[in-house]
Amino acid sequence: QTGGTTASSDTDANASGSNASAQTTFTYARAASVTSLNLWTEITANNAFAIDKVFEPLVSFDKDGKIIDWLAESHMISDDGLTYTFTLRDGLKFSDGSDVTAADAVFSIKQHQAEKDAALPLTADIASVDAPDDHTVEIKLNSPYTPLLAELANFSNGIVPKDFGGKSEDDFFKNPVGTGPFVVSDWDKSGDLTFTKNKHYWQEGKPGIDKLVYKVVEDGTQAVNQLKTGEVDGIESPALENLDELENGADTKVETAGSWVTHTFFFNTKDEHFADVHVRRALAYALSREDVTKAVSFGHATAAKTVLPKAIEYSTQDSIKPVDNDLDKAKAELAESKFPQGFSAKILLASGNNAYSQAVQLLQSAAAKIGVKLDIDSVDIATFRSRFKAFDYQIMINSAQADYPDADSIIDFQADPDGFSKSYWTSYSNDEVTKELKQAQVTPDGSERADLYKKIQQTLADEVPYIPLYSPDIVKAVRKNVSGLEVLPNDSVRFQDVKIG
Amino acid sequence: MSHTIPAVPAASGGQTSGALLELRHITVAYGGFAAVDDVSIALKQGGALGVVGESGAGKSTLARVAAGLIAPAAGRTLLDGRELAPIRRTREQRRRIQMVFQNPDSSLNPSHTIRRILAEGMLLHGTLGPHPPRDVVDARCRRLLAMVGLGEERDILARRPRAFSGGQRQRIAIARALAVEPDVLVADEPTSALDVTVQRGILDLLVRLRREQGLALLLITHDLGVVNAVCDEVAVMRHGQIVADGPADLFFHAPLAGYSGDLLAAAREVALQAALACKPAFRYGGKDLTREGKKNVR
Amino acid sequence: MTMKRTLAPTLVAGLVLIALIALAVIVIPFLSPYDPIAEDIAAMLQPPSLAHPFGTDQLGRDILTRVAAAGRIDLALMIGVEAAPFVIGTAAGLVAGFYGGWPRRVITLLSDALIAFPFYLLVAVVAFVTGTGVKGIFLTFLIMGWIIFARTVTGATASLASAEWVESARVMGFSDLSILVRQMLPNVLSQAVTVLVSDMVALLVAIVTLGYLGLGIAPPTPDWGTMIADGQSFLSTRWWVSTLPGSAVVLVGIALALIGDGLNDMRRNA
Amino acid sequence: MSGDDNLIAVRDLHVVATADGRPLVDGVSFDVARGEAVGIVGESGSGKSLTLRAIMGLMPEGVRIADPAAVAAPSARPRLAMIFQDPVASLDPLCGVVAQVAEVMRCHEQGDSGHADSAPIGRLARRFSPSIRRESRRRAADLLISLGLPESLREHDRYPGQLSGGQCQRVGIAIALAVRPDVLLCDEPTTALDVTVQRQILDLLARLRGELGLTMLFVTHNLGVAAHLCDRLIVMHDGHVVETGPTARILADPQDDYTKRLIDAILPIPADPSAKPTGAAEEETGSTAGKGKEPR
Amino acid sequence: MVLGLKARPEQIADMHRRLGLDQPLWRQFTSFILTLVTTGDTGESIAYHASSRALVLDRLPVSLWLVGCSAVLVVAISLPLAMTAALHKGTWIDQLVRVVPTITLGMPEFWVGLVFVLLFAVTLKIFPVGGTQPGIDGMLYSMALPSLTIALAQTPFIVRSLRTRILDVLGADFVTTLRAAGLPERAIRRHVLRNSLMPALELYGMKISFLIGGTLVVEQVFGLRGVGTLLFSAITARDFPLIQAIAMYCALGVVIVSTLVRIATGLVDYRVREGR
Ligand SMILES: Nc1ncnc2c1ncn2[C@@H]1O[C@H](COP(=O)(O)OP(=O)(O)OP(=O)(O)O)[C@@H](O)[C@H]1O
Ligand SMILES: Nc1ncnc2c1ncn2[C@@H]1O[C@H](COP(=O)(O)OP(=O)(O)OP(=O)(O)O)[C@@H](O)[C@H]1O
Ligand SMILES: [Mg+2]
Ligand SMILES: [Mg+2]
Repeated sequence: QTGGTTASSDTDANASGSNASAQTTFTYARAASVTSLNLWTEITANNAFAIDKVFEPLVSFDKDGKIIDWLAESHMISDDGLTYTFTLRDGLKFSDGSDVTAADAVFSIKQHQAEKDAALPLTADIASVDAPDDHTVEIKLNSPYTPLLAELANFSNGIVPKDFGGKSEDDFFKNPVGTGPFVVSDWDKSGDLTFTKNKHYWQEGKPGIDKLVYKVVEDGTQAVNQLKTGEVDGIESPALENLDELENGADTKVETAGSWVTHTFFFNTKDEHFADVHVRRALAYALSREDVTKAVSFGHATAAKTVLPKAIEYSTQDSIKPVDNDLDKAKAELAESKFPQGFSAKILLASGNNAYSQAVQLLQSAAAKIGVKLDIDSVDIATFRSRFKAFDYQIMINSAQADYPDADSIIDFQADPDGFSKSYWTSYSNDEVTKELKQAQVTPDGSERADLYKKIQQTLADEVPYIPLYSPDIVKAVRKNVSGLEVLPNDSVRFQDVKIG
Repeated sequence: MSHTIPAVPAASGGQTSGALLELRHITVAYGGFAAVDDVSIALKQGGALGVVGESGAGKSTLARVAAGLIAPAAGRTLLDGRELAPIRRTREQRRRIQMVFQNPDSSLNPSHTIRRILAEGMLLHGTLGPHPPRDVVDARCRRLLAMVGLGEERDILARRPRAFSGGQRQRIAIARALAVEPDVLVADEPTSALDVTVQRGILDLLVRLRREQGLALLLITHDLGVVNAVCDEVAVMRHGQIVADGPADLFFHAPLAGYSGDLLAAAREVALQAALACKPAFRYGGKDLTREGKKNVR
Repeated sequence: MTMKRTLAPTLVAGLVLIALIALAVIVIPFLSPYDPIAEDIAAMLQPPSLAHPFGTDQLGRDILTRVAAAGRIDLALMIGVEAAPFVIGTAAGLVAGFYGGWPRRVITLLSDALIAFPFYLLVAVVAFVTGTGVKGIFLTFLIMGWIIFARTVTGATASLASAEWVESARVMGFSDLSILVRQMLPNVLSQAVTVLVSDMVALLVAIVTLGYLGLGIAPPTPDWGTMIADGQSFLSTRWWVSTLPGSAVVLVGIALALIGDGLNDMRRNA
Repeated sequence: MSGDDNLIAVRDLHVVATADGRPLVDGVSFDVARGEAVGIVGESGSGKSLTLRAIMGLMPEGVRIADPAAVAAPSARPRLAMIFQDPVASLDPLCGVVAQVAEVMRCHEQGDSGHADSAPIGRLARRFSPSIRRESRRRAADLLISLGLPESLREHDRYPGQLSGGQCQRVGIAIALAVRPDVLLCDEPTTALDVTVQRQILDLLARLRGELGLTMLFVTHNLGVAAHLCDRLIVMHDGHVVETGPTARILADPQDDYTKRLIDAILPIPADPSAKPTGAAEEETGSTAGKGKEPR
Repeated sequence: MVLGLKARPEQIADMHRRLGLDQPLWRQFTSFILTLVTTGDTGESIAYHASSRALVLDRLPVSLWLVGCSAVLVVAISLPLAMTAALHKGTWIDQLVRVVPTITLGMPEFWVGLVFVLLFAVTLKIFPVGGTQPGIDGMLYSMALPSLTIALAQTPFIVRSLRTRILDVLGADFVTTLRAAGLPERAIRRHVLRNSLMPALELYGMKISFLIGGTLVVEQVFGLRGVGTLLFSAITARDFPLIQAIAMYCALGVVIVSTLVRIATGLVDYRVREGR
């Protein structure tokens, strides 16, 4: 019943236990190759989710987005919110066998701060990073910054050996040494990446597989077919439309987790049409988010009512009253706007994304119902990026994703007009919101912070600088005989508990 | 250097006066090799010059020069004593010199109807006046076809060349050339693909036009029987040069040496026996053999 | 009248088929109770049934109506996009084949140089510059499409250029232009049209493939390519979404190929 | 002539057009005896070529023989070979002429050596053995040179496009001879050639006939050629044989109306005044006639 | 992916300056050509931070295998089909050979590829779904479906033109001569084929560009790591230096292949050899 591929035959051998030297390999189909393992300068998913197999941070997060201690055995935050103290676990070793000390962690954080090409820089106002002893790392801030812990959970704050173990930075990242469960063994920058298990991994007896192969399979359908025949053991990003087939397949199943992603229509509020809040509200009322969700998600997404996905703390998804699906109100809003007779505009769309193309068509026909003519401007993904970053668009569809499990991750990025993303390139600006979000950054977790985020979310929902559409489940498809795969809400997975057979 | 046929004062090709069409010292070279090498010929009004010679001698090339299709490397072409441009001729000059090509399969545009093939030249040159009505054109086409012995069928004008046999096509090509009332007809082996009975009809027509309309004829052939039937002068070509020329009577009756002799002998050998076997008169030769031959052509 | 050349049976079959397709494409959107672009999420991805003979797509739109509506666009595009290359290529081929010499060398060189770049690469690069959609397709076909006509017509013209009927036309006093257009063209046209017909299929397939590569016609304009591409991920579970629009392309392909065959037969037998 | 000695016997041959059943050859019968040379003459389209092809068993598309038994050989099937009208078109343009002749030679030697070669291995060995190839090429070149082609063919082969029409026709004859035929069928083999070459080919055929004792069936529309070569003539018109008999008799004393018209249409070439006034003498001087007169 | 959005504008500008991407397109192109001519280098890929030449050369084997296998398959399918159709002209066999390729004519390669994968790989499990396997036999095994997909897209054109040509040649006088000379059918077919091949080869030379273009789509569908998929990702990443490099190598490939085709026609026809 198996396809006779490497992975399955290995598995068979392992299962029967007849051959002690049998290797278990997990082959993971991914859409793009790993081009760099530099944890500080890299940011795209194809690189990030390889980096986090090699390097690990002090704290991390679990399946539900909750912060957990990782290399740190425990952490402590001072009451004034200015001092963070981490205690390292005992017996931590790098994959080359050397011990992990607090000096390594200090070096890593300082190096990250010094990196001028940092992709996910630490935004907290850090006063000092010290190692009082071999097991303790101490970070002091000049002003409180609540999201710091969540930021530290990011893969970009993984721990590298002090002074790169004597190598140059370039050489080090070509052949990196970290505390992660896997070690890079064979790496084709435009193709597959093979990891072997880290024999010195701190979690006893893990990982359960000997080899992990990141196999580049660009075409989604191809990946699905390879999974069906067992040529790969898992798919990183199966298309939502294939999920029911994979869920019900004889040899396949899917693993899910709540997500930090919201697919969203963004309005360029610099555009004369979308500067008008009534226009934006009119379109939001015209559209049914339920319909969009239903059309593209095949039951694997929830319609988004607010900008914060449900898996992030302080999301008001369940209580908020969104501007949604009411044609009469839509017409009324448009009548109140500067363009009561309607107008025409363009939606910028990156080609090659089926779900987006469906969603855009739904917005198009919704708009048509209130006399707004929308044309679709479909461009390749690279053009898409450069266009919206230059504010050269009117409406676009894109996804908003939290990088770390804190509401600030999204709100700061999407609503701060002075941030470098200028409210996610919408140029949306509301002084009230700006003030509140700054304040939320320094307010410790608790109901006060919750209130701030509630207010922000309601304002954003009413003024509609963007229409959050749906938050898809984070889904990984695997062979039926795979167990122990931990799916993370940032779209990554943990392989250390994986077993085949 | 041309050997003139003996016993006749040299009719030197260069200076024939009063000629209708004259080619002087024509040389045509294909990449260094002279297909026609310093050849001069002249045609009087109503005259008929037969050019004979082996394959590749340059006969067709000479004809193409006369018709203004290829520019010679050297030499001049004169019509009525006035010089003609080698290729860029005026429409009227074109009209006066027409040509019939050797190959009946390829000499008519396969996608045009016979009406169009015959009429387009007349319309171009205004032979029938400006904007002639269709029935006038049709009537003229039918007359032309009748001239070459075709045209009983009602739909003949609407047919395309494929619907005609080789002999019929050859005759249509001749009709097309004659349609614009040329002064000179250059005919390149017009009967070589035909069987004898059809050939007879065409030669008949040419002789009549010569006589009645003063058409000058440059007839290229390798069939000496045809030359005998139609031409009053003969030029023998070999290796791009004229090796012998003169009146046809003398060509056939004077004993010839060299290549011309070989040619005549070979032709006689394959053709004469049939005649010998059936026409005793030929064998013993009345004095008027050529006349006799032409009488057959009617 | 014998002048009427009888039509080859394959040609008749092809013409009938294309006429039926054209009829369907024109009539169905009028008769259909569905709007090709109005979504009905409640009815998404229904298999073929009486109400929806071709089923519905991801947005609940009736696929039959959409196939017909897309046919209008695609067939019009096919003809529109192919027209200019056909005219340009045929003209270039006529000149190259008739005169030979440097015109032929220039045209051969140009087409050799262009053909060295794979078609889809060129499309991609053009899409890069002009953006995706009809404009890019049109431009690419303008750049590449004429070559096949130029080559075919060059060959055909060259083989006829020395035919004696061409010389006859010269002797008759016709100008070169007149010989090219009135004498030569009718004889090479059928070959060019034969190529045109099969090239149209190729074009249609190319448009479809561009849809797959995401470089095709922008929605909501229904287009076979985008429909097939959108449905390809359902191929094993909801076959109708991609297969039925695909069969429209195949049908047009068959019709055009039959026409091409018929023209060929007629050319050889006439 | 006894019936057994007839190499070819055509009995009431009917050839019809497949499309409309129109009769093209309509009841033709004749015999050709061993060693005889028979000419078929007649108007264009009278069915001469079709008759020949029917004997050869090579019907073109669009026609068929109504009764295949009509052309069955009376005794053991003789070996047939054919020479065609268009010398250049009847050779493979992409294959060297020596190679073409050699291929035909090899093919017929295989057939000849009978049982020994019927094993597939033997056949294969024969086909690919270089020595056999070399040997057959040498003999093909010999044959071609003996027919008057240039000596240089021994060293390097030439393609048909590189030879003149007359030379190509000789290659065609060589191919026919390589079959080692009992009967040589010729379909207007000289009409495409100019007179001097035509005469050479006819001389060659006459010589071969004398040397090899070939039986010949010769289609032509040129009565002169027929008279030159053939003992007997068959005159065809509109699918029928209208007259048959010894050449001299038919030419001198045609019975049928069509034959008369045919002979009447011949364009005469005035006789050489210096020639001896006898046909026989003319024939004897033959091809050297021209040279004899050279001194003048 | 949203990760990537946070890249600072200064960084991007910096990288663009480093790679010369702030220059106008034509300037980039001329400097590309200049470096190419002077150093033989095709520049560095933006997306992969690696030498574009190394990237292309790395992917080349798979594409060459694919093009090679498809080219062989095209011939292996077209020749017998065309011959059979021509020899049985007008019969149902002929009709079949003429109609079936007509059907595939209208099928886009990606669709045929998908169906093949579903049929032969997923359902019947005869061939691998995609990717390549090591060794020559592994390669052949992995190339079976992709090259068949490409071949099927190309054969209709070749079969049709070849059949027409074979019919013409079968009617040629020389075939009658060879028949009259008693040559066996097999030998005659050899002569016919050789004479029919020329136009087919020329068409083939013209189609080779499409064939190489076709690998782009097919590599994508079968997950083959060839130049086609590289190009695809280069396009989506706007990796202009890499696109230029690929275009150049493709053009080189087409030139080489058409030169080979020309040499092949020369082998078949001495007239081509002698420059006509
Ligand atoms: N276009 C051409 N290019 C090169 N050589 C040519 C061309 N046309 C003719 N020739 C050569 O010029 C010579 C004369 O050719 P031409 O056609 O005039 O001969 P011809 O006397 O008409 O022969 P035939 O009786 O066979 O028609 C021949 O050797 C021929 O090969
Ligand atoms: N393949 C064919 N299909 C249909 N009719 C044919 C075919 N071949 C020959 N014919 C017809 O058969 C008749 C006899 O043809 P055939 O070729 O035997 O004539 P022929 O006596 O050899 O004439 P020619 O002297 O012109 O060669 C002609 O009317 C011709 O049209
Ligand atoms: Mg000539
Ligand atoms: Mg015949």
